[in-house]
Amino acid sequence: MVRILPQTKSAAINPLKSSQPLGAAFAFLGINGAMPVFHGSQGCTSFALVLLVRHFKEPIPLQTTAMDEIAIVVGCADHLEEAILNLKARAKPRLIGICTTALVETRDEDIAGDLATIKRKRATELTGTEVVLARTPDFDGAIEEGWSKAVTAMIEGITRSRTQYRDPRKVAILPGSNITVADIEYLRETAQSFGLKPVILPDVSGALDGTVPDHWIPTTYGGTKVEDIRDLGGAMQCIAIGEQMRRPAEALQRLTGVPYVMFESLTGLKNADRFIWLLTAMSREQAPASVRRSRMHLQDAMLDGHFHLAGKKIAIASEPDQLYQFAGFFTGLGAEITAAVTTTGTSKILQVVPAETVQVGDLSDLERLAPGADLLVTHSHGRQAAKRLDIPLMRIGFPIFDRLGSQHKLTILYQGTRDMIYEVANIFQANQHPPTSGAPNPICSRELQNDLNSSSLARQ
Amino acid sequence: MVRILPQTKSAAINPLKSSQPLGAAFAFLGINGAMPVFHGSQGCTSFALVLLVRHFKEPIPLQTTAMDEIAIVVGCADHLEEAILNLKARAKPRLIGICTTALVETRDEDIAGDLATIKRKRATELTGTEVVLARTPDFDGAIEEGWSKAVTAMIEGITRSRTQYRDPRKVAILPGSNITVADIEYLRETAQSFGLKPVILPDVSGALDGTVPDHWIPTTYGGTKVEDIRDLGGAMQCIAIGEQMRRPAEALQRLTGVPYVMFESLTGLKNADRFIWLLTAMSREQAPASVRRSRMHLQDAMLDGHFHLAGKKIAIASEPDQLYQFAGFFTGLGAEITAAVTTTGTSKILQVVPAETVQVGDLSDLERLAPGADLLVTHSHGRQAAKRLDIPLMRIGFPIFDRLGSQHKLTILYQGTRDMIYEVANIFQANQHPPTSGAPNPICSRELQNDLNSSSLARQ
Amino acid sequence: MSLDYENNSDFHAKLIEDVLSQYPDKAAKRRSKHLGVATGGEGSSEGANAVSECDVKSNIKSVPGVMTIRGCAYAGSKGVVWGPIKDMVHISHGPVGCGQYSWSQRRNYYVGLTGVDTFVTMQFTSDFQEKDIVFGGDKKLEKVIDEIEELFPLNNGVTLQSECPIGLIGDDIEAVSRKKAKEHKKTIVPVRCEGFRGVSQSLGHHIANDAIRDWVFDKKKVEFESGPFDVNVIGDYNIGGDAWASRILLEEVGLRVVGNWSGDATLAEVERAPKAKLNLIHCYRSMNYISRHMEEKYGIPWMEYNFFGPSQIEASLRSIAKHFGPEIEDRTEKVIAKYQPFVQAVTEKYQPRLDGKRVMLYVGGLRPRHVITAYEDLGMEIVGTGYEFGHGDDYQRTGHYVKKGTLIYDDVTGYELEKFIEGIRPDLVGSGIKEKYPVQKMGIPFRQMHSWDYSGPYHGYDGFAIFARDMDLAINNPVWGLYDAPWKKKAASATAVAAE
Amino acid sequence: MSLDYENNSDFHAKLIEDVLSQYPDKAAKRRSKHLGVATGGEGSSEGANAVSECDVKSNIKSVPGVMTIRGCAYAGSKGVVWGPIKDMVHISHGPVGCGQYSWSQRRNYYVGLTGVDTFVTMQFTSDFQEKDIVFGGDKKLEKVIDEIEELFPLNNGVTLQSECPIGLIGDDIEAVSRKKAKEHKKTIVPVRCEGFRGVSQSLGHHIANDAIRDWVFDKKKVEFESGPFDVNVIGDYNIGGDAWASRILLEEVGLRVVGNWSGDATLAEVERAPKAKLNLIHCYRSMNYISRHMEEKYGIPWMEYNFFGPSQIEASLRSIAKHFGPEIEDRTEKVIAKYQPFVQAVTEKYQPRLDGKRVMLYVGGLRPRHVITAYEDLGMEIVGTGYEFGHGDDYQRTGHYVKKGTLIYDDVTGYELEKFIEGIRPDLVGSGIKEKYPVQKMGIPFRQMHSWDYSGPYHGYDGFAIFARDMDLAINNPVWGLYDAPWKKKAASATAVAAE
Repeated sequence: MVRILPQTKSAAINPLKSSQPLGAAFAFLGINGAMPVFHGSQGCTSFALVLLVRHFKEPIPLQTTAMDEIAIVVGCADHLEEAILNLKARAKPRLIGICTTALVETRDEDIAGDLATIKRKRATELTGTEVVLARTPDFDGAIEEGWSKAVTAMIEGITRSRTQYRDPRKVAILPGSNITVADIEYLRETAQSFGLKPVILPDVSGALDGTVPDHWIPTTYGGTKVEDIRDLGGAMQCIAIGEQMRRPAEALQRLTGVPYVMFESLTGLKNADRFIWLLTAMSREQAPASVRRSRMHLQDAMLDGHFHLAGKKIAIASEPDQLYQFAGFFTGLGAEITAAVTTTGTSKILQVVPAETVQVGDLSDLERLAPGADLLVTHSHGRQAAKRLDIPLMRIGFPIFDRLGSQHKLTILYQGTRDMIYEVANIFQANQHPPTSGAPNPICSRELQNDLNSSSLARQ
Repeated sequence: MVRILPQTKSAAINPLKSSQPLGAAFAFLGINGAMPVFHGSQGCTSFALVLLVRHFKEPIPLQTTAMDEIAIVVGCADHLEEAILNLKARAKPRLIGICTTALVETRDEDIAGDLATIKRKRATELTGTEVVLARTPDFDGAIEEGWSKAVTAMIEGITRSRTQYRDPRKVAILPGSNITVADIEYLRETAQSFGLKPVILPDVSGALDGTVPDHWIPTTYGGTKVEDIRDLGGAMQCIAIGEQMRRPAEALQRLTGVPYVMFESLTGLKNADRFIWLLTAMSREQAPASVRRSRMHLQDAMLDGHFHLAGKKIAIASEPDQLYQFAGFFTGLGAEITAAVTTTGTSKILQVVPAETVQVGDLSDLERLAPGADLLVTHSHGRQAAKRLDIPLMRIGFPIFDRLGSQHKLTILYQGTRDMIYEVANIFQANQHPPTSGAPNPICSRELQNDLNSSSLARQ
Repeated sequence: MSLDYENNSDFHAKLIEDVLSQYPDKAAKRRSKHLGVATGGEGSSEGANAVSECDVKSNIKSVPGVMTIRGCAYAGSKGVVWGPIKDMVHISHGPVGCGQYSWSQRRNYYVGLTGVDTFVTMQFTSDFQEKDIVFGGDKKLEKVIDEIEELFPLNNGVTLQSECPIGLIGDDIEAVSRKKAKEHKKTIVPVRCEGFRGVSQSLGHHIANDAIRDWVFDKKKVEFESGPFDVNVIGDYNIGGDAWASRILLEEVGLRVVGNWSGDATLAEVERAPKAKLNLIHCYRSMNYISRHMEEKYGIPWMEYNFFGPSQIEASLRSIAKHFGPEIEDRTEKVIAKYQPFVQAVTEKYQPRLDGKRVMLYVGGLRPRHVITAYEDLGMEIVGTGYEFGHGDDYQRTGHYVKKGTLIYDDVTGYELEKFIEGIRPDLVGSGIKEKYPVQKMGIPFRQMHSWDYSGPYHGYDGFAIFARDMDLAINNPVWGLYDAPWKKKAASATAVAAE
Repeated sequence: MSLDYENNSDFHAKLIEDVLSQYPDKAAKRRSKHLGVATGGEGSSEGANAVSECDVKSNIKSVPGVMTIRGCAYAGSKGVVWGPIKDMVHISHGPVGCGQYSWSQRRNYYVGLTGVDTFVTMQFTSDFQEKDIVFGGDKKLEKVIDEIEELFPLNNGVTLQSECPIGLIGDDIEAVSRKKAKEHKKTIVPVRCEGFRGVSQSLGHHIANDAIRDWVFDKKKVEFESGPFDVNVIGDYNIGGDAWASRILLEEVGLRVVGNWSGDATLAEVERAPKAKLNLIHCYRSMNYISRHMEEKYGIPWMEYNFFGPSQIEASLRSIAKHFGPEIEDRTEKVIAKYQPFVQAVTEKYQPRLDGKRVMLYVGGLRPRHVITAYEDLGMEIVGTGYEFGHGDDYQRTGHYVKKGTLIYDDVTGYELEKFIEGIRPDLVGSGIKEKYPVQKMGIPFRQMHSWDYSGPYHGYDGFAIFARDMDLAINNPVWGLYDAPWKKKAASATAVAAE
């Protein structure tokens, strides 16, 4: 049973987490014709925008209510209204997604009330544009929570609640924030290959995939359509991917009665099998040849790769769902999680992370716990710890600003698991420590000695 | 205009090339139900087999005529016959591909005559099995030549020569040896997405792709069917990929009248565009959405990646077609080929390699020419030079035994070019040299000084 | 080596008109003040106000739902002025967001053992949670300072970079600073740079400057033996090693750089600054306040200089040398002469590849004007430039640099900038990461002029060579020639089959 | 610590029968001689011939179109015996194929500056072209030797590893060797190891041994002061550092290892070998010839030893010590005692995870027998074993190791081995890279027992710990539990929808 260790310091030193509103904005970026708006001072928006741009290497539409000292004295509602109207007039978005920041949440105003008033008062001007509010102060949660709240807000704010015709081939898929553009596309193709009609919410594979539009588009392009969010109740089944998506899946079920299945992770043979089995059952179709072949490819990659991963010591720092996803991937190939650090201790998924302990903390905790590991796994800010510890780094999560193509990496189902096995096995192959003439194999010996002396003997 | 420099030494030190019969065997591995046979002593087979296994990480069917001292005295024909009959009886292959080695070619026997005799004498026993001969002594050529000869031998030995009905949707694709399993699959899918029926010869995406058959199969499984080779004359068009494939394409044209188009390379936007344009023209279909989207992805990768590749100095050692393919890829993104080494000086493609000189030679030549480069590009045996020179190595070609998944790397058309841009850009990002306080930027300055002092000023 | 050219004023005026025509009247009126066309100050005649005709307004509030390119006061203090001081720990005080967003955005290089005596690329935050907002964060702040003192005993001080909530919840960070400074015998500097203050990062610079004045100067006895040729380099943040390149050059002419604010700087360098003989200001915008203060209080004169490109390097070196008299002037001439062949080689190599290429700039700080001549030294022409957060005095200074007809835009929106670029289709855009991807997707070469795209330095003679190479690599990359999809072309007739 | 178990003789006999039934009569008869079931020699009683009943024939010609697993004489000389001698350049003499195939296949570790004074992981070939075949290659060979002398002046000699064509074209490489040796004052050794000689790599070992005798021994004056406890380690190629692990152990008991043939060896170590007091033979198969010669000519006794696993380490150390008398014996007991806790800790950790696991081996050299006890020391059982290129004396030696009923297979084909594995479904197969992928695809854990899969060393006490860990990692990896595809399962009823 994993022990969740609370934060050890008051300070965060080299923080692991990013702010909650960024997670909400990220989710809104997965909606077609959307404009995420930070309700706060203009600096946050500018900063968050830069970080999103550095990660995705794409133009990112993100706006601000530009709160200033006067607004802080007299209240936020005017700035919110002005921002919404200006955006509507100029960009004509289908969706405006408001993400509150610490600034406005600190004032403790009735933002939901203000927004309701604005929507009532400006109903005519706002025709054709949904405005959705996610309460995401920076002083709570991280990306997962912001993403989850934004999706929940969209379902609660847009999806029609009345019962409707259920299309037996339509399936609602709610992926967590720990999913790449390539993952989304692969999910869609896989479901379609069974003859199913997937509606993926949010779908970041549109605007963030590196297409090159031929004219200036102020909002997102591509992604889930607002109408599809409205009609989610017509799905036969909802699939939630990641514990963070339980909340929106439950909201959908509450509103429309569409039942949901949870996948804590889609990575690894077992999880992929379960997913394929579900598609088989829903579609009453056999798995197509390409899926079967992918499974064989994964099996083969497991055979070729397990040898390189077996017994390796992995130190991961990531948000809870991604931590679970990757820890499961590694242990599924015989590696061991010797350090696990996460952002918040509240997610239920932490209870089943295959590690002895999960430390709530920051990258300085990772650096403290990682010595002796064979691989660090975290976002780009782990690179300095990796260098200091002389341990290779596998970049996952957000932000990844010093590598290209992170959004085009597949991490789920058969092919994604295969690709990751290759990636990791190749990292290990590139970082082998051959024995020396002085000691038989200093690496092995030292580690064996440690093993033999430590309580890990009793562990297994 | 590129200057081709002849070998500088009598010895080969850290040879770049592999033997010709291995190239022929590799081609035969792309035929369904095939059994390549080395006609020579059993040791070569065993060695070559191990190298193929280490590269593909797959079981490899490869057999031997097990020439011994006595056979060398009395002649090779008996061993050849015995091998063919034993193989036929036990493995029932659809194709036996004989690759001669230096041993039997040194004896200068009439091997073709012997084989004709065996086939005549044993016609009944050999029903249902094609036996094809590729003359591939180790003392000539390298993998490309062996591959090319084996494909030519198959066309000349199996393809029906009489004119036949031309299927307007059928296209014969002859890929060179510098193509991966993933490339083949992508080629096929792309052609199919235009409604075309591609016949790919050889097709290594079957037996060498890492599938896991559920029972013991002594020969290859998957790959081009012998019947499809027989019916190649029914294609409307042949597409040869790589200069090495001109010979088999011409053989096909001579036999059947099927015209061919040469693609020297399918890597890079321009080459991919030309290929897609050809499919469009042949199929009279528009490029499907997925192809258009891939092109946009590539454009975006070029935008994101050119910055990292621009001005980089690349040292490549590879066989001619692959050298051209990769040199074109790199210079197409603004990098410069500062060292190019190849296996044989005879290929016409060398004339258009975008480099000042191409050195015929070995990896010791690469090591001599590479200092100052930002990247080495060659097979796994370049790893020691890379370490000595402290220059990162990108592994291409054969053999790659110290990394997984090399066969599942895509290198052609839009997506393959994109993947390679990411790979290379990430290598450069992982190997940056920040400036120091002592000198502004020793790397840049030194290289600028070199540039400024050298004749490269006049070059551009 | 000034280049002679003129931009098309009428065309640029028309572009502005077109852009404004898309706005509602009120917004158009507001925005029209930020856009203009240069009248042409004819080189560097003192006082000429080249942009006066267009009357560009600047340093004005952004509009909700319209602007996003500017930063905030926190960005100006933490991200620019204080962040690069390497031996201090800079706490992003408040929730995790701001610090995480800005972490490692600027490549302020430094020498030191990170995590031991140096902390620039680390990120510290008090990571406010809801309870800290509700009950106040002073107690937590004390604990954070204590933890840092324990974990990083070699730190030479701490700064508190206030995030938005701090200004709302009534925390007394000044009191905490005084208390803990006394307790740990360290410099602790509270900076009231909450993001809602001011209209951009610019006020953050000012606040940060004031914090140096109020919390660092004259607080300790400074043991420092000053010399006749001591200078401070002020407002060089050592992006990509720029400050190092500048220092090398200044030392070559015989000066002693006793402080570099604040790239690769120590607290001691800040403390001893008042003992220098001259302040050399690189980024006027972010550091003019403290320079004026030093002039007033300690009588240290200041002058601006520009080390981008040989023309400006020579001019700057000569005017700096003039300040110190014949000895330095002699050495300066020798240094300039020494680098002549190098400059010539660079120019000879790159000018043929860059001549006549047209450039649009949009950057912060001093660069919208300072880099202009470096481009011109390579034969390139500046067709448009603008500041993210410039003030009137920035635009006045810009007049000395820009040619007649140059398009000027202040705090430009993504929409406006894109329209201008589309209209002008320059050969190169030099701006920031936010602009990079949209511009490139338009098929136009781009270089980051905030952070030199992982390259640099661009200062000094060596930097000029790197600058020239980088511009060449961007503009002359083959990817720009490859943009039409085959399904967009007419089918060629080779196989006599109609495509499409 | 010998494990007590018996394998199922009847079942294994039936397996052999099934396999043979698929062959034509003639082939079945030939192959039947290579397959058998052990009678069980009951431990290590001298002379017991445990495999006599099954009468396994070995060292017999392979059949065209049937066998491919064996190597050739060139492999035995270049790949095994000569290749690891680090300060000589070994020229693969002939076309490029052989040398390129075998390059870096064996992980013969060494200390030295590769390309300067050490050449093991480099690959040299005279790269014959057609004209060399037609006109002869002696002239080219001379040039190659001259080039090497020029490029690598610190080489201590050259060997010529003949590839097939050399034996056919009538080149006089011996004459070239003599001429060039004289000219360069270096040892040059021609080895007639053409691949068509013999039935496997085994003859290559013999030829290579003879070349040492004829071209190295007694050719130079050897300056070497020998001592009373000098031993040569013969036939340890330092795969994964094995020879280093052995040397450490031998030195701990008080011996001096004056030569290690040929892992990490210099030519000098080979030259001075005749001055040692005892030859310790690890790989009997590849080095017994030269050991017997040294015994005959120089009177140096030889003995085999086995450093795989604690039981054999102890037995071997004690019998080696016995040779040198009480002083060494005393030290040996102390060494054994010293490592007891370590052995116990390893066993306690791994035995519970490996107990009763059944292993099949198929390897070359000495390993089909030598590693058996190491497995048994961990509670594992050997159900089958065989040699790629063993001789009768190898199989006799094997009898001392295997238990009754163990399946024995000589020069087994892929088909036979696969059938045996399918029938037995052991928990682990230990064999070579060629077998690795088919076995793994059957869902059976695998370790390479030629090259330790990039791991090692496996010799000595430390090596035992690594060995135990590796076997555990292979057998207990979670991937083996995940093999059924969901479309092969009956649909579960959870959603009451029929799958398939």
